[in-house]
Amino acid sequence: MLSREEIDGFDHSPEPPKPAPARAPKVTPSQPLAGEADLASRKGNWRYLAPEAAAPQADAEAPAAAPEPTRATDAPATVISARDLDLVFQTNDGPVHALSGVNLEIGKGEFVSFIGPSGCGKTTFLRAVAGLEHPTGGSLTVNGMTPDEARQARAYGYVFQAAGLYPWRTIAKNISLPLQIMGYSKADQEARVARVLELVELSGFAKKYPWQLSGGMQQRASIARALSFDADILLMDEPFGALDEIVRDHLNEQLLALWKRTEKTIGFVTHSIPEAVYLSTKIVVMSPRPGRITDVIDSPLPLDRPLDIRDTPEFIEIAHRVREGLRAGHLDE
Amino acid sequence: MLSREEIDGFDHSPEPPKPAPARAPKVTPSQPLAGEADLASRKGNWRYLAPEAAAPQADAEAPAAAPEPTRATDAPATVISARDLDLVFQTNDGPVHALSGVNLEIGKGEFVSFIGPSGCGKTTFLRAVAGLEHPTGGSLTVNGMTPDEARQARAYGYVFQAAGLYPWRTIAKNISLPLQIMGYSKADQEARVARVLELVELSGFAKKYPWQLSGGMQQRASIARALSFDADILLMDEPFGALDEIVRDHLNEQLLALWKRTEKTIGFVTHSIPEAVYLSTKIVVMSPRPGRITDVIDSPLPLDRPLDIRDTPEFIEIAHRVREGLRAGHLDE
Amino acid sequence: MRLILPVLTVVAALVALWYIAAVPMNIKGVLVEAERAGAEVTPPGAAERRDMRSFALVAQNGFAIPATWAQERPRLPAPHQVAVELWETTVEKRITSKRSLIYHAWITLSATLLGFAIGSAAGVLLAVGILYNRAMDMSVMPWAIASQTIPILAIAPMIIVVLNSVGVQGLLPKAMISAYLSFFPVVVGMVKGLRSPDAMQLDLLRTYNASPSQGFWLLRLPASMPYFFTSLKIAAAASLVGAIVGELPTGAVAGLGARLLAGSYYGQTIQIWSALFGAAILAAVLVGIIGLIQRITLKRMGLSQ
Amino acid sequence: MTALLSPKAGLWPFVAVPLIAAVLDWRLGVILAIWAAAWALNIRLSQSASPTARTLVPVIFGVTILVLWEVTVRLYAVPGVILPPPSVIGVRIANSLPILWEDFVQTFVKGALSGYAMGAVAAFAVAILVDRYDFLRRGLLPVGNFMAALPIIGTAPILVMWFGFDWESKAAVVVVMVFFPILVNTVEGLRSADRMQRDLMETYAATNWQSLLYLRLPAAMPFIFNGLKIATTLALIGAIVAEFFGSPIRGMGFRISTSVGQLALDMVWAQITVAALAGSAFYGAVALIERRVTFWHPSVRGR
Amino acid sequence: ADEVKLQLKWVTQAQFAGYYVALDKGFYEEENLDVTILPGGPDIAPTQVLAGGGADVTVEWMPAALAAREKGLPLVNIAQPFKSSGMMLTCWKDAGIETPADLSNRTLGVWFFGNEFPFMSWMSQLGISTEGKSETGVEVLKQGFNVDPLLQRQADCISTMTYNEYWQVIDAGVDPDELVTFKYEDQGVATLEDGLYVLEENLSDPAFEDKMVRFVRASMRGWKYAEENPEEAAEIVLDNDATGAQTESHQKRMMGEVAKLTAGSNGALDPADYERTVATLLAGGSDPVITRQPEGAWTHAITDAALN
Ligand SMILES: Nc1ncnc2c1ncn2[C@@H]1O[C@H](COP(=O)(O)OP(=O)(O)OP(=O)(O)O)[C@@H](O)[C@H]1O
Ligand SMILES: Nc1ncnc2c1ncn2[C@@H]1O[C@H](COP(=O)(O)OP(=O)(O)OP(=O)(O)O)[C@@H](O)[C@H]1O
Ligand SMILES: Cc1ncc(C[n+]2csc(CCO)c2C)c(N)n1
Ligand SMILES: [Mg+2]
Ligand SMILES: [Mg+2]
Repeated sequence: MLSREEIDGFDHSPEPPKPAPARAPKVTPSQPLAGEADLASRKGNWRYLAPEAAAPQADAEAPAAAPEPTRATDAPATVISARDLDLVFQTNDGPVHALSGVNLEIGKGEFVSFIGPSGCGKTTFLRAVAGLEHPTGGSLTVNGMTPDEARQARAYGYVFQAAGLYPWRTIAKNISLPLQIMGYSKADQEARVARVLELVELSGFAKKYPWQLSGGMQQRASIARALSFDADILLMDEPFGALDEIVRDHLNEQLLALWKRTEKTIGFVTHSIPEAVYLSTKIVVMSPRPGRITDVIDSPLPLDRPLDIRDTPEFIEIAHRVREGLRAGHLDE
Repeated sequence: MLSREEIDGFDHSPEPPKPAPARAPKVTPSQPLAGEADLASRKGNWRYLAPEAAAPQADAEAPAAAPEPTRATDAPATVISARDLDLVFQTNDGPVHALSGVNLEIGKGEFVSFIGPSGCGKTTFLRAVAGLEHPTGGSLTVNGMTPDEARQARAYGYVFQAAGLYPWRTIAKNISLPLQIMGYSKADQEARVARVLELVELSGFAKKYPWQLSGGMQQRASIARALSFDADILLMDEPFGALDEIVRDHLNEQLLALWKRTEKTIGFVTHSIPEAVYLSTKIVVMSPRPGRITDVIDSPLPLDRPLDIRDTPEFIEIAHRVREGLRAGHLDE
Repeated sequence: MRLILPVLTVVAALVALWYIAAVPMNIKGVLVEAERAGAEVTPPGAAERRDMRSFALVAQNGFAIPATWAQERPRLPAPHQVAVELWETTVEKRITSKRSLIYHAWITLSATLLGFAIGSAAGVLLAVGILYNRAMDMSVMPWAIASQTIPILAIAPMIIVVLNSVGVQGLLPKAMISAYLSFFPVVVGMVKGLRSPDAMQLDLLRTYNASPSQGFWLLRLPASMPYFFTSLKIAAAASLVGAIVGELPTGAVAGLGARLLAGSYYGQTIQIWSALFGAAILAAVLVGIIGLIQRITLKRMGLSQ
Repeated sequence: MTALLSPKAGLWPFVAVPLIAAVLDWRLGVILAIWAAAWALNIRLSQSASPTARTLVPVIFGVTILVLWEVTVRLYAVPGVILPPPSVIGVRIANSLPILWEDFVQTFVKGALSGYAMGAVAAFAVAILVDRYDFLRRGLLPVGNFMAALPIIGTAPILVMWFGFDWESKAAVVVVMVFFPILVNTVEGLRSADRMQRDLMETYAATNWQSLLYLRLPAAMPFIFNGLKIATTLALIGAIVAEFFGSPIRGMGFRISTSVGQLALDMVWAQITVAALAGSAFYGAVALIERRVTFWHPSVRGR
Repeated sequence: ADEVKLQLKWVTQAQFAGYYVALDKGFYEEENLDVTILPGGPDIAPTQVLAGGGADVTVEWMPAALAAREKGLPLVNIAQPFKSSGMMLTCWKDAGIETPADLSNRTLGVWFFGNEFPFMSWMSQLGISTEGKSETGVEVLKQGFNVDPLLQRQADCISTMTYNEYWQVIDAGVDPDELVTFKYEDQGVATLEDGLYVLEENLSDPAFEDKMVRFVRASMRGWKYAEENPEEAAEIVLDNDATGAQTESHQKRMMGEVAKLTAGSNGALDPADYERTVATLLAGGSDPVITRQPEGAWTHAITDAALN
């Protein structure tokens, strides 16, 4: 499918890439880990970290204590800020406490994953951020505005769990939908559609209808749709839930490359622990009834993450911590 | 949720457990691995195998060469046998070669997982075994009969990807559906329903309707339905696809315990590599266009498998091999 | 072929059944005629036979069977009689002739089309109103259902008279009755269709901060198209019935309805049946045309796979 | 269009339109003012989601229509032989209960209900056959579709000729009218069970009857009731219309046509009122049973 | 030219030949009238059309007109081209019916829609109940538009007109000897048919009155022409039939029969006939068609002006 080089090929798109002043410098790989190329070449013949080496990072709540700087920890400007957030749904069976006392700060350029059992409020939180649900308590600001104001300022690209393409529009038309609504010029629309289509490797499919594409391709088109306009915040609700592992790996790689290239802040809901760990600078573990945050893990992983990083002990260590957090949430029930 | 002891508590059900003459003796845990209780108690402080120790098993195609005997390799009686199986669907767009030259033997009491990219024919193969699709070439026998005859002899319990409960029946009524159809007495029906409900931990929900249960509970009910009558062969098509990781882990554990207790032969489709490795005695890797088997991996893992086994190098080694097989299949496209 | 064979089989079976049914249906009339013509009939005397079962009469008077398929005014005309009448009144008459079924069909069709246009437009507008106005949503539907329980044939003359008294005459009154019958399926279908986008599709537009009218034109309207065409098909058939009903109280001057009535008035069953089949064919053609437009539109929209 | 209908549009059109109309014709002004007042009230009410508002809003709508009717007839002095006001119709209903009841029994109970029951049973039986034999389905449904397009105005006199003047012929007309909608919906419903649900039956090697009883019939219920609901209004209309083509001297259709000839328009409207009430009640009753039977369907259980 | 809209009681047929002849022969045109003839049918109540302003003048039977007058719609008879009634009851002889007394315990087909009044009066004069079959009662059917109920023997007798339905029975192959007929004229219960009626309030308008004078004059010319040239009149009717359902032989015969009914009238209403009709209708026993003596239900003003 898509190689990293090809994604970088995005650079020769009409718009010159913006400088990234708030960006952390490229970090060196984590100490005890072999260089990525090295590791990749030694398939099936790996060394594992001694558990001791990973241990200190497991509790690394204070990012400064981490052995190497990661982007998320560079004290970036706050984009999303939730304080004592409460959200109660009134239903026939009585109130449902979907979110309770949620406190979270998300900085500019962070990649934050939300993980937790079904019904813990992940979707609800993302929707509240996007101004699609209205909190019943606490405060929530996005770029210093209310979520609704931010929505009117078109700050979000939202990717839903299912692709949600309109079946009566071609792929290109689907992608230009937000542009059309926001009143972009015809020429601008076309240029942008072409660019994001290339980005998600669907250039040949512009004229096809959604049902003529496989599930994975549809999902990529829906991501392209969210990218077509310049929203600073990308909210993705289990975008890869329906895909098989290999395709998923691919899209994970691509998403990471995209995030590194652009300066977007990403909120990402997933059920998969490896996916959360692989992608994020920050992992938010949630627990249901009432929905609340039980753990926030800042990832010590470097920004450059080949897929094989998932076999490293740091990775496994973080995954373990996430799993424990999840299990604790389940035991509560 | 359910501890292993509770599952063993199943033994005090009305039916005494049958003796298992064809069964392999309980094996001792793999050499370099710490005892399971030991490992479980040492959370977050594990030792890893040196890669060298795992290496010889990676290519262990000849089961006899494996360091310890596993159940699947004890040359059990063949239950399912496919020879040069072909299955072509005629569609509007021309023929689709869903299965091509498939050769596979599944012995009594084996737990066989099928893994492969979307559209590679996993479901089709399972359906063919169950007599729901009819091969267009080659031969397929189940217990020496044709799949259709085996179906008439009620040899199968089939669990579909979605729970597929009938919404107009309560959970108990859903589970008794096969019993009703097969003409079990009312009393027998009730006893069996109560037993399997207990097994999947849904005893309190007998009178509820499916839509009043969460997705995970529905899935458990559908497994209970497949277990309610004494089919020797259990075919499961991505039964846990829709569940979150923790619930999935739990059900995996339970399924394994159940399989060990009963003498069933299980065919299991999954998209998750860890799940396939964790559960199976044999992993079948498939590849699409046309659907075929690219690799059959006999698992060297012991029969006793705590969840933590997934962090062992043998496990990771097998997972790696499966992933490579999958990736190769994807590259073919 | 997959479709034609079963249809032909069923049609053949129905035609055979029809011929068989015509025998007992017409036997009494045939025997009366035969008796008047001097044939020997058992039992003699129409009054005698009046309360006898038809099958018994057929059994006792086997010779009369062919005549049951050739009566001038049968209770149930034989299929070939209807076919011949259809042929004669369509192909063999100039279409401007008052005896041409095509002439009458055209008159009915013009009222049908006008009524269909008015009814569908009203239906769509009501559906949009119900969609965007809660008060309309809550008040219109129950009364729309009640409106369809009113026997239209009963109020048709009054509608004609009332419209007449305010100076509306000609095609329009018939079209109004036709519209009355056709708006309902369109309202029901369009409300369903306009509400068919799921929460996710709607939320997507909210994240773009799309205006309500953008939501309508870009999402709801296209999403409603399959429902729209389905209800149009029902509405077309209803419009035709409405136009025929509307022809009765407008003087039954011309049109398929007048044809049915005149046939009925003079006991000309063959003429009734041919008008009936004419109407059914017209309905089939209308529905077929809409189906064609549906296929083309949905294909161009990419909605048919 | 959408902007005008939204509650945020403000109330100025509700004042302005009647005022402008009043300048042209004061009677029109009065009528529009009543309408505007009632509609504004309804818009207010509809903003609350309480169950009382849910029932109140359509009631106010209906009452408003009746008031407007009364006022229009009186203000414009419409002759009673053209359109009687609701008050006169109400008096007629109160004074003619025995006749209305007799006609109701003749037309609704004997004609419509019995025809409805027979038509539904026949449609089920054929649907089960059609569902069993695909050949029949492909052959019968298109032909049936064509037959269903035969207008009752034409078939009713024929059926009256065949089945006599009493309720039997009315029931026959009703059978013909309701048969096809129920058949089509039932056939569709019997095929609505999804593939997985059917495959489940296969894996149990269930017989055709078992799969019908345990799967296809329950799964078909929402569709069957859809057909049954459509058929309720058709049944009543069919029974009434059939009486126009010959009847004994009782029945709603008979009374309507006879009363029109006698210019007894109050009786005509009394009968129409009974028809609308009976039709709506019939529809409501079937809808109620539907809620009971298909309690499990998302459209009933909500979500 | 002045516009006049004439609403007929029934479909285009020789029963209304006079009007079609007047139209076709230009008699209306000569009176400077632009006449539109609106055919009727089973679903049209001419009185209601008149009330709704859909027509200026209508052809109606007097019982229906008087009943409408009692209902508050003041119709006035301005001319009476039909002298005698064509209504009768046609029965099967083999059913054993010979006299009106034999009717009880039989099934009779009757036209409703405002045409049932003469029958109801007759039955109440005979003392026969219409509530159902019994020794003193008959079973009444609302008969449809055609003679099928008789032919199919669903009824022992049906209502027929001398000029129309009776011949349809004969055309169906029935021998006149097989039938017994009871003419209302012979039974002394005849009521006036096919008069011209207008709304009373319009008559106070001299312009309208003048229009009607010319209309009646031209119409009567038409009727007399039709009586003298029945063949041609029937042709004219056929030309005007838009349904294309009428047959030549039937219309010619109908014209012949209708001529017998119009023969005795110059257009002016004979007050004696009127009195007889009112008496018949008032004699309806417990449920008379009209309950009191009508006032001003007819006028000679128009015919006086038209015919002199
Ligand atoms: N519109 C709503 N009305 C009422 N309750 C709701 C609504 N949306 C969500 N809920 C409830 O709020 C809780 C949180 O739901 P949410 O969808 O956020 O969970 P989630 O973490 O996204 O779960 P999943 O992993 O299954 O998607 C659940 O109990 C859910 O039933
Ligand atoms: N009934 C059918 N008619 C035509 N083609 C079919 C049918 N069922 C499956 N196929 C095709 O056969 C191929 C194999 O399908 P199958 O469902 O077995 O795949 P799978 O491995 O189960 O995929 P997934 O992981 O997506 O469930 C696919 O290309 C599919 O499109
Ligand atoms: C439904 C219906 N049936 C009978 C008549 C009676 N009628 C009035 S004039 C006329 C002409 C005679 O040939 C006839 C039959 C009617 N008006 N409507
Ligand atoms: Mg969610
Ligand atoms: Mg599958």
